[in-house]
Amino acid sequence: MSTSPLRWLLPLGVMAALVLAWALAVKLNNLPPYVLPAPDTVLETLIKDRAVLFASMLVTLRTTLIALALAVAGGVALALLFASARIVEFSLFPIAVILQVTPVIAVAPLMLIYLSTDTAVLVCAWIVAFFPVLSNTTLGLNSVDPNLRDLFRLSGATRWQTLAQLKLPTALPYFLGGLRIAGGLALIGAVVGEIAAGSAGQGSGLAFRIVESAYRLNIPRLFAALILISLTGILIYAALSLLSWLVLRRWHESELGGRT
Amino acid sequence: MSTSPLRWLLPLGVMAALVLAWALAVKLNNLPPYVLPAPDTVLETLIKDRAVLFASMLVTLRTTLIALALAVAGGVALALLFASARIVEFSLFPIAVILQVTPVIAVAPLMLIYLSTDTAVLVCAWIVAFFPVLSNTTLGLNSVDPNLRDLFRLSGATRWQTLAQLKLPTALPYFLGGLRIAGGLALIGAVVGEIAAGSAGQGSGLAFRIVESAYRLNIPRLFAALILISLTGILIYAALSLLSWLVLRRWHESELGGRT
Amino acid sequence: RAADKVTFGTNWVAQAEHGGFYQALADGTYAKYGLNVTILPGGPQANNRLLLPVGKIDFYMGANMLQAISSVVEEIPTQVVAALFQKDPQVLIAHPGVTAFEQLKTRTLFISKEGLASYYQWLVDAYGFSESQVKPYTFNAAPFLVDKNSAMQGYITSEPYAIEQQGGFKPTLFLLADYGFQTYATTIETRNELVKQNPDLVQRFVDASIIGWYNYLYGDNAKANALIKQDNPEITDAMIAFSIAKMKEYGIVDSGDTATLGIGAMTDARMKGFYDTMVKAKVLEPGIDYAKSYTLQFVNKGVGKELAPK
Amino acid sequence: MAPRAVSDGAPLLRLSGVGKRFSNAVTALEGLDMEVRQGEFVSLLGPSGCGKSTALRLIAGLTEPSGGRLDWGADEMARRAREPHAIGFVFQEPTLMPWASVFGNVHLPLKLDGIGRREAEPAILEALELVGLAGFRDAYPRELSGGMKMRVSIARALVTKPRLLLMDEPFAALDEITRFKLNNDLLEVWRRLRCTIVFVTHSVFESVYLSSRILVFRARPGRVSAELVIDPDQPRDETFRTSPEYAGLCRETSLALARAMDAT
Amino acid sequence: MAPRAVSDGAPLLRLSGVGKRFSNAVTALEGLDMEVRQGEFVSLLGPSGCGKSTALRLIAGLTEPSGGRLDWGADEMARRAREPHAIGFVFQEPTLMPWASVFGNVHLPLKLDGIGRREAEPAILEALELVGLAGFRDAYPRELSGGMKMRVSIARALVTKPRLLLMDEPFAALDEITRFKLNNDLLEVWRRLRCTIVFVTHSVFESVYLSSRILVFRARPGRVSAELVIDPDQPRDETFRTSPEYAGLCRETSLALARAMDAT
Ligand SMILES: Nc1ncnc2c1ncn2[C@@H]1O[C@H](COP(=O)(O)OP(=O)(O)OP(=O)(O)O)[C@@H](O)[C@H]1O
Ligand SMILES: Nc1ncnc2c1ncn2[C@@H]1O[C@H](COP(=O)(O)OP(=O)(O)OP(=O)(O)O)[C@@H](O)[C@H]1O
Ligand SMILES: [Mg+2]
Ligand SMILES: [Mg+2]
Repeated sequence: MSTSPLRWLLPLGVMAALVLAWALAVKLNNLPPYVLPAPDTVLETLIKDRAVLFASMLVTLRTTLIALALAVAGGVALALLFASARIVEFSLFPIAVILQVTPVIAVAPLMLIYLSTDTAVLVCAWIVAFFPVLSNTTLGLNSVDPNLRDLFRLSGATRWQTLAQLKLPTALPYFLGGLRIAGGLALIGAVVGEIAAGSAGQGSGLAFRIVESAYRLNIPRLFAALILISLTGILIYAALSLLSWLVLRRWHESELGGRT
Repeated sequence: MSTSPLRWLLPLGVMAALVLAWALAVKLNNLPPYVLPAPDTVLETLIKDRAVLFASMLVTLRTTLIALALAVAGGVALALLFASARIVEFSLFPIAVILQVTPVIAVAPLMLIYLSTDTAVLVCAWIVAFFPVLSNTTLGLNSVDPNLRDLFRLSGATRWQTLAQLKLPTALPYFLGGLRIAGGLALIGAVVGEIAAGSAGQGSGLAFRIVESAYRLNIPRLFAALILISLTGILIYAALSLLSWLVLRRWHESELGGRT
Repeated sequence: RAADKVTFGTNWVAQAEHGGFYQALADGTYAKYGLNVTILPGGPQANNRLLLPVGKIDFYMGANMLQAISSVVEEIPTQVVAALFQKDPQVLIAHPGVTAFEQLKTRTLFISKEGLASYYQWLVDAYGFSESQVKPYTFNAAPFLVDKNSAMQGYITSEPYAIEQQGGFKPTLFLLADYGFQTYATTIETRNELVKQNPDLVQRFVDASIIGWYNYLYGDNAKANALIKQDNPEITDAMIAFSIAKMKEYGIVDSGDTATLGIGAMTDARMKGFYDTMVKAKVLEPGIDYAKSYTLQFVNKGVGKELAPK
Repeated sequence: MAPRAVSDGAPLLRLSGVGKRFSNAVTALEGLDMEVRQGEFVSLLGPSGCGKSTALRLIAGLTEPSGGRLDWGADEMARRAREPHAIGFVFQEPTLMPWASVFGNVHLPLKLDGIGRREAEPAILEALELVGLAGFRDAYPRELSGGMKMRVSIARALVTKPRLLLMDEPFAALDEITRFKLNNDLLEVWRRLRCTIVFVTHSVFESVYLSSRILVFRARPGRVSAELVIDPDQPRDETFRTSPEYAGLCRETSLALARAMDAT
Repeated sequence: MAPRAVSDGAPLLRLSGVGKRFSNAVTALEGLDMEVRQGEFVSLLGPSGCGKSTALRLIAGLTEPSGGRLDWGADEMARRAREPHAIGFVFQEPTLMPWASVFGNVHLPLKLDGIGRREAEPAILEALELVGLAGFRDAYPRELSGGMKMRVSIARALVTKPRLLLMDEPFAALDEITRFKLNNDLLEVWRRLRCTIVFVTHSVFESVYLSSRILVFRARPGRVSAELVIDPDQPRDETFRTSPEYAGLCRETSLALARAMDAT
């Protein structure tokens, strides 16, 4: 199923159809480029400005990946802490929720007082991305088959063994689901972080390109940057889906896709 | 378990400890209010400016709830569409990912060309919140017990019946997990949307209060607004957790919490 | 004849820097000129600018000439028809110890992304500032207050007030305009098509706005301030007073050419000078037909000059 | 006891040379030939893992054969037995919906058929009564013992009064007395509904007591290795269970099973 | 056959007046008195839903009694049987980890005991060989038939050579021949390890064949209603299975079971 070429061709077809619709919309309504640039204009810009845009993309991608890694580490670590006892979960979850709903845009300046710019951007991206990992992993850790839990208890499994060999595998499909959400959020978080706390000028990420293009009303370039962000997002999502498939294909319904 | 007073007292205790630590940090380091205001200063501001702050909170809360409702509707509807066939899922998921990773901050000005301010804010909040619902519900819909699926097939269940009576109940715990993530995100989304596309001045939400307080260096008020946002977030999370408990307590492990 | 309905979009929440427009609205000058004006305040990020070319608003309050020239580059059919601020209110704000502009070169500077994309490039070129000393400014002065060895950007009419209140000291201010950043600011932009098809309407709006500014600065501005406070309840009388005082002290609105040409004045010479400086600083490309970004058709007529104190 | 309705012997379905290979290269069935006739009570007997459940799933159309063919009889009866709702299936595992009560689980097939709670109630209660669970109608699956879960699953299969009943070791988790009672109840249902039953069991005694025909499977690859026919008109009761014929038939079946296992 | 090691008869554990009430107000057990002696093979027999599984879970310490007391013997043997790893449990459902192969599932209790893959391999293969699944070591649970899953679960319980083995209908899903073979294998294991076995079954024949003592449960509330003792020194083989004593014991047990059910 996953090797069928349709799996790749169809999404590409849908994307092509979307781009076509976009091109037609621009053409038929005679939209000026500052309202909605045509796809070819955007592509041209993308190629023309590739040096500066790709450099920025790499910066943003780097932040995203580090933030995602930290989100996974932090989210899973917290989930494990919460799973140690329900009472810990009740006590600390409100703090996690506070972190999640804190508008990074608002607190970024305060962070800048004590943190370097790069760290502040990372913290922003992390705050945005860690919660789905935490929440889904906690849900998974709490969904253990009670009979298996009993088996582990009987076998004299230590807390740590129960965790590593029972709870974590059970939580895996939930965790991977949370990871797929967090992937995109880490990217948005990186962009928002760059906007809120990021350095500008040379060597800065896609967010600065977007703000700069908006300031200069260079809308085609703004769209080129947006498209790079979308592509990055799709790539991250595809990579995480592949990971999920590799890990779960032998045993979890969600990746078996119906047996014959 | 859920009726034990500890369930409420402990989180409150932890919060109290946090506030105390905050107060001490301010006192011992002699921090000026524009860096970190003391909790009592913030509380004072909260009481003094309650009229304007609570009015703003209601505006933001309203946006959040509408966005959350739309996120649920949209996320579930898309998940159902995706569940109709794996091929649909492959084809359309990239679009969902694009929507998720689109930095609303960047596109909000473009949205304002065609949408009214309120609608634009809503769309921003929706974009941020819908993905976890979609992603988790899709995961849930794909995790159906294969034997039960066979049973439905044998009983001549229609597509619609299988959906309503098998897939949706199976997906429920996953969906509710996604909802708890989306609740907080809808709130952030509303705040970011207000910042990106929101009208300012009268009748505007907490985001505007924050930006404006920051601009005027009225940091105690900024913190008062932040605290209102955190409280709103915790309230939403608590409400969604309660919902989850009510719905799942009779049958799902995650809400049973170990049987005796 | 019914009054023409027009919408004027600003680029920030209502404040004293928009006073002249509110004045014309409050004291009936717009009405007298046959205009039924709605003022649409902007916000921290809300971008009313794109609403102009697509026709959702008729006039837009441009921040400075850089954006107007960008519009030419991007072939956006808008132009500046009046410049109400002769000097850009952009300042660099430093702690009291700083005495000379050059000293800022060794300090950490909090500059916004927009600033970095515009005037900062000129500072680099003209004064040898460097990008590496910049930290992002996000419209919150706390980082500046904490770091005694820093300076930050700001509007002369607003940030210094908050800093005086919260920091408890009078900061040193360097108005960029006084150091050679000679863009006009707080302009009125409109669509080329409106200029061509209904110049009378444009002229009436420009004239009424100019009169509004004279009255706001030199007449009874109580009603205008009431309107401003209605649109933005957060603002206080003290803030408004501070802003007006600074506008007067630094000649933001009424200085230089306005003595002869009246408020709103623009000249080709100054535009050329500005463009050349910006090209040299690599903020703008050479070869842009910058003259398309403005027109002198509606200003320099001395309208309302009689309202200024002698 | 009334003489039972004689099956008219017309074929309901026939598997010819059916094979089933799973994607992990395990060959569960190969060259399976078997026939099910209308109104029959056929038991499938065979070693663990020989493909009985797989054969049942093939008949139900839940999986496709990877070789050979499955043909349904051409007449009206066969056509009607293939309709949705006409097949009742008791899976080897209880397969209950964890979110529904016992009542809700048994209601399911009727609900899918458009029959509301109120209207279905008598049939549901009757089925629950039959399996001795009338007192547990509001319990949830996780509150039931293993045997009780299986009985809910049996009630669910019977509640629709199916024309073709496929049962995969339905009574394995039950004590002998309950099992004997349900054996008789099942025979009663079979007679009353004149339905066809394909029954997987591990109990030689049970297969002899219940069926009109026993198919003994051998393993890897699974196929029919012996067939025993038992007079369908033989009354099935305690007299039969203690009769020498019964003992003889059991011995014969056990031998066939032993031979099937040796062949592997 | 060598005479089996005689149990020394010291009590391993005793349940006195034990009750178990679930949160949904179902009383599974009430006033349950029973004793398990060291080295014994005790079978629990009783109607479906009478609390056999609950009693087993109580003994294993997986659930707390809501009334009465559970006392363990005071001597060294009893102490050692309570150690972790010393109890083997076969659940009524297979309870396999879906993410691990057959090998991995059987490895689990050893792994939890710190014994690595390499070191554990001989024991694992031996256990798999015993249940006839050596060829399926790399299969995943979802690729197994119902009986095969149950056998994996049995192999997992045996692989640690436990001192106390609690088995909840381990052979219910198996064909008679496999079942007979495993019956004998289990007796062999019991003799070799000199362990204590508490065995839940629904088969009267099996209980008589295997046990040295049979406890017959009655239902709602569950408690012991009869006790049958079978000479532990009686050799268990085909001769025994076809002997008149065996038939007599079976009849007696069936009667006790029938009386237990009538009492309900
Ligand atoms: N989904 C599957 N994937 C791979 N192999 C499978 C699958 N299902 C069953 N098998 C294999 O097919 C064979 C037959 O399985 P089946 O379930 O039909 O046996 P059975 O006769 O019902 O056994 P039991 O009496 O133990 O239930 C077994 O060897 C099993 O390993
Ligand atoms: N978790 C639970 N919550 C509520 N009631 C339960 C629970 N587990 C078991 N029961 C009830 O306790 C009683 C005894 O259950 P138990 O599983 O011990 O029966 P059993 O003797 O093992 O039956 P079987 O032979 O069918 O497995 C049953 O009536 C059952 O409904
Ligand atoms: Mg089977
Ligand atoms: Mg049981």
